[in-house]
Parts: sequence; C-alpha cells; structure tokens
Amino acid sequence: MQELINRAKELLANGTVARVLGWKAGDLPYNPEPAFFTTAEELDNFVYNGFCGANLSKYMIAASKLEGKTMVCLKPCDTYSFNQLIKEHRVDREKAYIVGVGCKGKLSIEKVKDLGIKGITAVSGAEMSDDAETLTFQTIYGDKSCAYADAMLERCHVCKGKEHMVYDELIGESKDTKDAERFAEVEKIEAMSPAEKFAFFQKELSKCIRCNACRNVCPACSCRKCVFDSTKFDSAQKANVDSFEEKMFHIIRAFHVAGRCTDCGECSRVCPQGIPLHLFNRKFIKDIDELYGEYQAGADTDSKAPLTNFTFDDAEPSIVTKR
Amino acid sequence: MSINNEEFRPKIVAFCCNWCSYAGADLAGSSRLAYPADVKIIRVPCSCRVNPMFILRAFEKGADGVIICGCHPGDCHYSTGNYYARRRMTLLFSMLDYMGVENGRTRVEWVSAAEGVKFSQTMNEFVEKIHSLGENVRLGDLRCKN
Amino acid sequence: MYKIAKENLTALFRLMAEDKALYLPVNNAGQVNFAAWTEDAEVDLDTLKSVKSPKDAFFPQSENLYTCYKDGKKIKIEPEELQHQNFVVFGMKACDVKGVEVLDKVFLSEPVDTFYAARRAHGTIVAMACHEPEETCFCKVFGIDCAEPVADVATWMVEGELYWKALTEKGEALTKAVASLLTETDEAKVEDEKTAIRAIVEKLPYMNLSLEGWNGDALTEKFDSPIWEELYKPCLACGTCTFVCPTCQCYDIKDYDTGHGVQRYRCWDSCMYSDFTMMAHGNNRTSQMQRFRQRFMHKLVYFPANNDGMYSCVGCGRCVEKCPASLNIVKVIKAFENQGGDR
Amino acid sequence: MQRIGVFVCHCGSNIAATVDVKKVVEMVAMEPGVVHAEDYQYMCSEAGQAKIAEAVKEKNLTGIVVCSCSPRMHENTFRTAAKRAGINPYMVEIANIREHCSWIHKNVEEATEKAVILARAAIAKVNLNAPLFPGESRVTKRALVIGGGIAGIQTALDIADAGYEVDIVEKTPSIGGRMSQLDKTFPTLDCSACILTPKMVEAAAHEKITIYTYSEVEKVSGFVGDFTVDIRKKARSVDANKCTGCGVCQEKCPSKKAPSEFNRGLNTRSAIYTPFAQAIPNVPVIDRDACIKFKTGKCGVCEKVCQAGAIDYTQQDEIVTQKYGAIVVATGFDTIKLDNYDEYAYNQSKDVITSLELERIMNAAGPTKGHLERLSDGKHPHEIVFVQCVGSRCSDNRGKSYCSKICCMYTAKHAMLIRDKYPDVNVTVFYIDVRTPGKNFDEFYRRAVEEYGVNYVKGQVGKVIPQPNGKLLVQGSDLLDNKQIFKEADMVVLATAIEPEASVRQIATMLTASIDTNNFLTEAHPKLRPVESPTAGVFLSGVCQGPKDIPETVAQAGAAAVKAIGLLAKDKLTTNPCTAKADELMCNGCSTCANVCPYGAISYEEKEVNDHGIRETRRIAVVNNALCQGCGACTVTCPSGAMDLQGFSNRQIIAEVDAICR
Repeated sequence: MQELINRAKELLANGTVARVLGWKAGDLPYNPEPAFFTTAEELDNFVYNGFCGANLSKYMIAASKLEGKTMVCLKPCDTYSFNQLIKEHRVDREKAYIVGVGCKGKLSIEKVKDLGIKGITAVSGAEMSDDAETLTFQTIYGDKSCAYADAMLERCHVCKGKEHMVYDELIGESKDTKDAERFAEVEKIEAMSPAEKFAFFQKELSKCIRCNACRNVCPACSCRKCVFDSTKFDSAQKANVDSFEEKMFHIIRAFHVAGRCTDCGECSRVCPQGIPLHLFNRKFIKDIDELYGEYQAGADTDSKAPLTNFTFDDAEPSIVTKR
Repeated sequence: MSINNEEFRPKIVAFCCNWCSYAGADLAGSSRLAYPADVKIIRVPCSCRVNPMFILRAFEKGADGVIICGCHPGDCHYSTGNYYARRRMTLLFSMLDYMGVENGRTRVEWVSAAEGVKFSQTMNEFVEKIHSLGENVRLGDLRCKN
Repeated sequence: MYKIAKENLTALFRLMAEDKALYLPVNNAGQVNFAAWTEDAEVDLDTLKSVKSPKDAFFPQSENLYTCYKDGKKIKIEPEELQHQNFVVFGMKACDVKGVEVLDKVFLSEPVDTFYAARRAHGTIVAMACHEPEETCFCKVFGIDCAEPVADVATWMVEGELYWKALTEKGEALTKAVASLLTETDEAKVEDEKTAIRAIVEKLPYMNLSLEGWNGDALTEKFDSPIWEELYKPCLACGTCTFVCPTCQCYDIKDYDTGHGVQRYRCWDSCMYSDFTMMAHGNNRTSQMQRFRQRFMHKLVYFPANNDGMYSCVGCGRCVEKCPASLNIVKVIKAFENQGGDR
Repeated sequence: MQRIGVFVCHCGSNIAATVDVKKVVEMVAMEPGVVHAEDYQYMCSEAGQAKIAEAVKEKNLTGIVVCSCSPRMHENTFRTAAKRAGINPYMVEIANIREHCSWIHKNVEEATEKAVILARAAIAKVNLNAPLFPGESRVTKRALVIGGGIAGIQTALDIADAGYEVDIVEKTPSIGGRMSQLDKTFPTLDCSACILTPKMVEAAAHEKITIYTYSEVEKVSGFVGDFTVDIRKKARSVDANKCTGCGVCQEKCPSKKAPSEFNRGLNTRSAIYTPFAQAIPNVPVIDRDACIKFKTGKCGVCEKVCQAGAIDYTQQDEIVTQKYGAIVVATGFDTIKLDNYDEYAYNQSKDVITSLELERIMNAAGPTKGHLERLSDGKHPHEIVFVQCVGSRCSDNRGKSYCSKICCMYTAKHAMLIRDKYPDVNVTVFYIDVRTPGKNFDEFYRRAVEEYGVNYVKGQVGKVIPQPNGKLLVQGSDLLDNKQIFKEADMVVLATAIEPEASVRQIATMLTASIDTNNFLTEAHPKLRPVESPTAGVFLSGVCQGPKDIPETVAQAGAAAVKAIGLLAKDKLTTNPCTAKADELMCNGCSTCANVCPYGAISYEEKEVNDHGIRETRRIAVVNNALCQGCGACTVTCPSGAMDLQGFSNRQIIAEVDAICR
C-alpha cells in the first residue's frame, strides 16, 4: 500500500497526473470508499486492502471529461471493465494512467456477518502486505476470527486470473483465489425442473427493492439514461406492485449487458438484499460461450461483440427446447 | 363453431417482418389457409426490429405466447437483420427457460413470402402448443388479468 | 409485565394471526425482512436489523390509490379501499418505532394522508429491545434508548424468554387477546437486560457522534458548503440508502395501464434518482451533488426546521451497512465536524 | 391527442361476409382518439377515398386508420389519399382485416372480435404517429444489367435508346445467353440465331452500351439511385483491343479436349476459344485450366500464330468500379441436374439427352453439324421418345414444384421439326398435360399432332432401360387407355425442368433482393409490380423472376427497361422517411449501433449538447437518411433506446402490443 501511495505522490508531483482515483479509509475498519485525491496530504488517507472491492473503472467515465490525466487503481478484474469501456468509447484511454494493483481476493462484510461476527471495531489480516490466511476481528463481543477465503466475495472464488488486461504500470502481487467452477451455479439451476427454476428465481427476485444499485454500479450499464428511467420507451419503472416488473428489469438488465458484461461481480456485491445477480449475467456468458464460441468481454478492445456479430449457421432459437 | 367463453382462448402476438413473413401471412390469407383467430400479427420492418422488451411487454400484458417470424437466414431484405434477431432471440429464450418460463411460449420461425402454407401450419402448431401449456401465469403482471 | 417461553412463540403468533394480519422479521432466501407470518415462514428474531426497515407496514413500497375503468367513452373511478383490518407488527426495534414517529409528522399532519392514517389506526406495534447492538448503530445520538422501546407493547428477549409489557391501550387490548399464552412476572430480569444493553451501547464506535450545528437554522451555511462537492463523488445514484431507511418518506405517483383500466399507484421514490421531482419543464436538481445534498439537508436541516427540531434520522445504521460505495449519513456528519474544527 | 378517423372496408363481400363491419365501426368509435368511424363498400375506390377526404375536412382529422386489405396492397393508395386530403401520409395506418382476418376465419363472431382488436392496435399506433417527411437523394444516370442473354440485351437496348448509359455484365465470354444455343424458335420456327444476332450486334455497336463479358459482379453497395458496383473483369489472356478475331489461334491450339460449354459438353473445344461463331465480342479467351501453357509453361502456340500480338498470358483480373442509378437482373436459367432421376438412364446412356442438347444436335453449328444422329454410335434414329415434365410439377423434393412453362411448346417444336425433316422417324411424346396458352400456341401443337402425326401419349414414363442391342426400352403408362406401354426407342429426349441460374443467389444477396424458395427473384408485387424487386432500384428481367418463353422475356425486358428509365429520368429521389434516428440527449456514443448497420448509415460526431442545462461535448450517433433503409437492427442493439425507428418506434410497437393483449 505504501508503495502505491508513494507512486501516486510522485505522479502527482511530477505532473503526470492531475488526480488519483483510489480508495479512502472509512470510519469503520471495513468501509473504505472510492475517492479522488489531488494532493499529497489527501493521500495520507489512501487505503488499499481486502475491503477495496469497488471496481473503479466506471468512475473513469466522469474522470475522462476532466482536465489532465487521472491515475486509476485497477485490480485485474477491473481492467476487463475498463477495456470494455474503451471499446464503447465511454472512457478516454489517454486520460487514464492505469496502475494495475495486485489482488489477493476481496472481502465481503456481509459474509463476515453471516459467520456471526458482529460489533466489529478492528480487523487484521485484510491488508495487502499480509499473507495471513486468517482474518482476526476485535468486536465489542470479544475477539473473533475466520478464514480469509470464507469471507471472500463470490466473484473471487471464480477469479478470471491475475493478469491485468490494460495498464501503464503494475504495483503489488496477486494471488490465485479460484477454487470453484465459474458456471457451476448456473449448471445447477439449468438442471432444475421448470417449476424449481421458477420457484428459485421467484424467491430471489421477491427480495428486490428496485434500488438500482446493481445497475448503477455496473460498468457496462453506463447509459446516460437507462431505458427504465426513460419515458421514451414507455418502460419507466420505479417500484413494483406485482412481481413481473422485477423479472422484466433483471432480464433486460442482463440482456443489455450480454456480450458486454465482463463478469466483474459488482452487481452481486452491492445488492442490499443479497440477490445473486451474477447468475443472470453468467447464464448469458455461458450460452454465448457454448453457442457462439468462447468470448470474454473486456479481454481486448477491438473484437466484435457476440450480439453484434453472427455466422450463417448459428444455432436456431429452437435449440433452447432441444438442449 | 361457436365461441365458448369457458374455453381457454390464448392471446398470441406474432411479430412478422414486412418483407417475408407478413407477406407469407398475406399469402396464407389469400390462399384461405385457416389458423386460429387468437393470433394477432404486428408488422415490423424486420425481425431484427423486435426488441426483447416487446416480447416481455406482451407477456406482462397478458399474452400467452409470442412468435417472431422473419425471412429465412440468408434471405433477409436487409441482408443481415435476421441473423442478429436469431442470436438475440436464442439468448432471450434461453434466459426465459432458465427462469422457469415454459419454453414453448416463445418461438421463432422463418417464413418466406412464398410460404403461406408454412405460415398457416406454424400458427396452427403454435396455438396448439399454447393450448397444451395453458394460461401464462409465470410471466404476467397480475394487474392485467381480467 | 408478562413473559412467554421462546418455544411458545409460534403459538403466540398463530393466536395473533387468527384475527389480524401479523408482520414480523422473516428470513426469505437468506435475508431478513418484515413479512406476513405464515406457518411456513422462517421467523428470525435474532438478526438485529431487517434489511428494509419495517416502515412499509404503514407506508408500503407501492400501493394503489384508485383505478379508472373505461365505460364507452366515459371514465369510471374506483378509489382503493382503506385499511380496515387490524394488524400487528411484531419485533420492531426502538429506532424503527421512532422512524414511524417521523413518518407520523409527515403523513398525519394536515392534509392527512388517509391511506397512512388508516394503517396507523389499525396497526399495533410490538417492539423489541436490542439484545446485542452493533457497530453501525447510533440511535442514542438521536435520543433513542434501544434498551427500552416505546411502542404499544415493549418486549425483551432474556434467557430464552420473551418479556412483554403493554404501554398503550392498543397494547393492553393485544395483551388481553393473547393473555392465555402469557404468564405474569416481575421486571427484575428485564432491568438487568436494560443495564447490559446500555453498557454495550456506550462501547459502540459512533456513540460520540455530535450533531452540533445541524439544526433548522443551519440552512444557508450548510447548503452553500463546498464540502458537498467532494462528499458526493463516490455516490452511484442508486436508491439503496433511501429504500432501507426507516424515515425516508418521498413517493412518486404513477399510472399503470392494465389494459382494462388504469391503476394510479404511489411508490417510494428516492432523491438519489435522476428523475426525482421531475416536472414538465425538467428537473430542478440537475446534478448528483444537488440530489445527494438534498437527502442530508432534508434529514438534518429541513426536517428539524419544520418539526420542532426532530431529525429525520434515527441512527439505525442501515445505510452505513448497505451503501455500495460505503457512503452514509455518519460520514456526512463527520465531514462537517472536521471542517468545523479546521475553520 | 390525435383526431382519428377509422374507415372500415367491406371489400365487397371479401371482408363483410365474415366480419360484421357495422359492429367494428361501433366498437372502434369508443377508442381513445377516434372522432369518426364509418364503413364503406370499397375504400380503395375513388368514392371510398373521397370519403376519407370528406371526413378529414369535416372532422378535422389528424390521423387515419383504414381497416381493409393488407398494407402491402393499398397502404400507398391511402397514404396518397391522405396527402391529397391535406394530412401527412405517414399519419395513416392499415389494419389488415382481410388477409389476416376475414379470409382465414369462418366464424363471424370470432372474426369480428379479431378485426376490432387489429383496428385497436392500428388506432393505438396512430395515436403515437408523427408526420414524417421524405428526404432527397441523387440519381446516377447509368444502369447496370446483370446478364447478357436476350433479356439483358433487350433491356439494355431499350434503356440505351432512351438515352441513358447502360453496362451489361455477362459472365461467359460472349453475350447471347440461352437463346444463342437454340436452333429454331416456336411457334414460327424461325432460326434463333437469325433473330438474336442482329440484337447482339446492335447492343455491341450502341454508343450508350458498354459490354463487360467474362465478367462478374463482385460487390454492390449503396441504394436506389446511387449504387456502387465492383465488376470483376476476369483475365481473358487476350488483348481485346488488338485481337482481330481471325480465329487462327483457335485452329492452331493443340489443346482441344475441353468440353464445349456452348454445346452442352456434347463435343469439345480448344483451350483458347470463342463459345460460338457469332460471339460478341469476337475475342477469344484462354481457358487457363485447359491451356498447356498455363498448366506446364511450355507451348505458347497461340502467341506465335497471332499476327496482332494480342495474346497476353500475364493479364490479371481487373476490378472496375462504377456508379449506377438502377440495376436490372437478367441472369436467366439453366436446366436442372438429372442426378436425382436415375430412372431415365440419363447418366447411363448417351442416347438419353435433354431437350437443350437436342437443340444443339439439330443446329448446323452443333456437334453433329445439324444431322439427327445417336451420340452413341452416330446412327440415324428411327424411334424417338420425348418425356415431358422431367423435374417439373414434381410433388416430391427431387425436382421442382412449378411448371417450367416452355417445355410443352418446345417439345411440340422438336417433334414437328424431326417429323418434317425425317418423315421416317416415329415420334412419341409422353405428357401429363399439354399446356399451350399463348398466341398461336395451341394451333402449333395441334399441327404437330394432326399434320405431322406425332404420337402424344397421356402418361408418365416410369423407366428407361438401356438394352444390350443399344436400344432404349421405355416403360410408360397410357392413362387414357389405362395400360402399360413398352416402347423400344433409339433416342429419348427429356424435357428437363429449368431453374434460375445458380449465381442468382449470390447476386440477390449482394443486392439485398429477396428470392423465393426456388431461387426465383421475388417481385415487389406478383401482379401489379412484376418487374420490380422489393429492393428499390432493382428490376427483374427474364427467367430470373419465373419461367418464361422468348416473347414473354422480351416483353418483360422492355417493361424492366421502362421502370429503370422511369427511375433514371428523375434528377432526385425522395427517400423513405421511416429511418432510424438517435436521441442526442440519450445517446452514449458507444458505436454498438454502427456495428450492426448493414448500410454503413451510422457515423459519430462530437457534438455540443444542452442536456437540461448541462452543456457538454458528447460523441453522438448520426444517421444518414439516404443510406438508412429502416430495418431497425440498431434500435434493438441500443440499450438505452436512444436509437429509435421513425414509423415503427418503440412506443408505437409497444402500444400495438398493449392493444392486442388487453
């Protein structure tokens, strides 16, 4: 972390960048927030630890409009999103100085709390420099601990890898955290009967409160005006009366990012109701891989996206009934 | 044949591309090839004009089945439209299936301007399928139910 | 003071549900929210905070107001029925009860919101003391005692037994209705529990949060502060904070075409949304900074200005837990605190 | 809110017999926006259109819904009527209650209910219609004719005579097409070459016509009035400017084993060749696959003997790019392959031939110098059996379902010519039906039967069995006498079905013109626009559109020419206003829409916008209205819905969906 801060100060001092986009220490041990830093003094609050899960690439849309370059800290998975945004002309590569930061898996405070750890006043083991396999918590109800991996975000268990897809320089080591199959959960649902599938999604989506956090955090959902906020489509929605609207919203949300979603997992991370939203996106990814050839959005900036492409002998839609 | 009000009368929306399938439906008409009146056709310039939101909207408002008809692959009036439609609909249908919506409620069929017979046959089959599935309860808005 | 053994609670719920709707914390797909009690419901009284506050028992996320039907070229209007069935909300925490008090200020002052008023009239609140407050809690800052909730009935969970104390007429009536399951007891255990809870509260990290300077008179000073410009930046403009909040009361009115009529309904709105208070001419807040500022100015300045100093925040800490960008009202208050010190 | 008038057509009894039109009028009158509703016998008639004008005037209508036949039939009629009445033509929508309703339903109650719903959908749409205004685009005053057969030649001559430049692209080394392969033509029995050659010469000499032989269309872009076409001129290996057409090279060429395409492979030709004596241009090409020089590097005889020094082994394919205002497709036909018809023994016996092969045999310039003889042994035949409908009117998928139209007449012609020249030859014709509509056609057929004694047998041939004695045993049925017939023949001639030239598929794809399941190009309207393709600016000439004989082909060629001339005569075209349009305040500039646009109609601009007070420069999609054809691919790929299609907008389609589902 100190190396990152030093480098950020250096880049600010020598005028390479006008600001730094990273994370600022929060008021609790686990709630750092995305932040812009413009001075060396502000950087004293800079933090980078296991709780810095936020994907900062979406903030670069706004930062691309500012004077001068922005140093942005991107984890390996975040760089896919950044590439995708370059491809869609939403960020300006020239306006970014990308520091690829190492990652040893990001933590979910929800998972920690699900383990019964509450009243947390201090955490150790979440620092990037620390190779500890265990997280230790001081709480008002005594000291607690858990395995680092048990507190990791779902996405880290199916990590795409340690490589950064785009960067200007790299700081820090990354760790292999993958210990599950990316499509295992999707396959589990695919194997269900229609009634079970329906019950599963009905139950999960019944929790949705239409806060739009999944949409607003998504780097692919970067529309100036979402179709669900727009009167132009006669589809403006705010809250449900009936369960249909959630389905409509989540199907279309996933459809609009199909072939563009990098599977960064932010949607599931931020859902206040713990809905496994990645299951929608990953279903599309799995179908695309199987039907149109493996495709990883954000792995490059010039390939044709699966939904703006075709071959003469693509599968017919009836394949859905045949599989 | 008289209309029995007790009987399930499905609402079926058929999106037909202007160049092939709508003409195919016209040919079915001029050839007097009957299919059930439950099918109502919406004319679109091309199957690629069909937005997944239109399909979900139809279900929301009470449709029991939605079918999209376009030119045969390779014959699109706009040369490539139906190829895009094919991918879009494949993914959408797969998602609906994944969410437990009966996959027979959606269908894509390529019908050329010359295939009046195929149009009529397709519609007869589709209506029969919807009859066998019954009323759409998994993907509608309750407020729209009568 | 009465008590009932934890294992008899199901019988208690069943009895209450006989002639009233009963809402209580239920675990649905891993998340605890207030929901209607059923025999199959996975009731969860151990989780401290439901994800959403229980405010929707009185102010639902969406509710119909009336329906228009077409009759030839004429239009027939049918208003939605007001709440007429009695119901119980069981397990609300002190902060959430206080949240309802905030909503009362809005909806029960003239012009009275009849939908809300009907629900308030028919609802009985059974509150529960917070056994183990958490680090995100700061209700004490707003003068709330989570050890002793003030509602129709107050309850405490101590050593496998629920202690029950009616505080109002409605509470007495409910107690009478379930008396067959309750046994009389003294308050000794409850007093010990209160002391224990209050001791924990003193140890919470946000206990010393100061609201100094936040009041109805602070309007211009706070509004014009440059701090907002920095504070809002991580905000994603989602509605999480407003939808989990027990006091957020803004709603939008929308029409839904059912094909055979038009339902006019209202639903929660969020000041974080870009179309919040959108009018024909456009929007009077054009930037996210302005919308972000609105939320906190409303809670800490405008609301107290109009409601005898009552803040529109109860320190439940839900926004602290749920904000995707880790922003929250505490960080806002602290930011101004530090700024004040510098000046 | 619109003020909508709804007009329900009876279409005589076509609609009114099954749909209770009065009830429809009554029901739609209650729909939002409807201020006028009436029914009339024939809305498309003058009187019907006058009713629209009257109602527009009286009720101040802003939108019109006509419940009638398919919009493909009369949308234009009613749009024009609206325009005359002072309403924007795009404020008209059609509810198709004939093809999609009255003609397919029998139950009046059901059909009426459906008609009302279809009308409601149209009303819901019109409520959201906005006036649209066509733009303008320029017209390049030059036409392209693809195919140099009689259809292409005639079309080119007619267009050129009207004063416009025309290019003919022909893939073989000479123009002339199938007609040049024919010996005589029915029903007048005049020599095919005698009437075709002057046309070929005229085309070649015409100052407005440029002929690209041995050339193919490689790429087409653009749109009506402004096509850009790449033509591949294949390397001839002979310099056309130097060649005098003396023919010495062909004589001296040592490689003479290549099958002659012109003679249907019945004999061979040299590697350097002109397909036939009257070829235009009279410039040979080197068949590089057959040429010894190209295969081994040794030889070079033609180069040595050519006095003009025209041989050029280094010649390369050349791409010519040209702009055109109109394109006429005249790609013609071929006979089908007979691989699926083993029973006729076509592949087993040289004496089983197709009718087109017989044309070559009968022709003085053909493989037998015009003598009727068996190809197996050169003997004069005495018994010839003709089999009609080989692959035509076929109910299984071995052949074609359609009637090839020309076979009855040319078979009568062949039979008559043979009987005339060789009275000793017995001719038997097996037929399903004899179809002879056409001027002097039936008389012609009857002469064959009555004057020339041709034996017509109603029935099909089941099998042709080559015999050890070299004869062919024909087993057929005689339906009139209800008996099996066995006939020993010396030759069997198969009236093979015709099908569109194979290359038409590729050409249709390039032109985005639609083709039917039999690969015939689709006309814009089967009756009323038979020479136009649905793709604007593309016209159809000859058999590429459907089976035709020569007079019909020439007539259609002229008609296609007139349509092309009508287009070329305009200085500017009005463009389809139903084009895509991006809402600049919503557009993300993500380029996804441009990725799916088949016409390259979308580009991006850095544009200053005022988004509710926020002024900034944004990357925004801009649609070129002249290029956009209105398919809508971009509108669905656009996640925010910033891109919308005028005339088929998101809200309009959703309104239709809602109206149908309610």
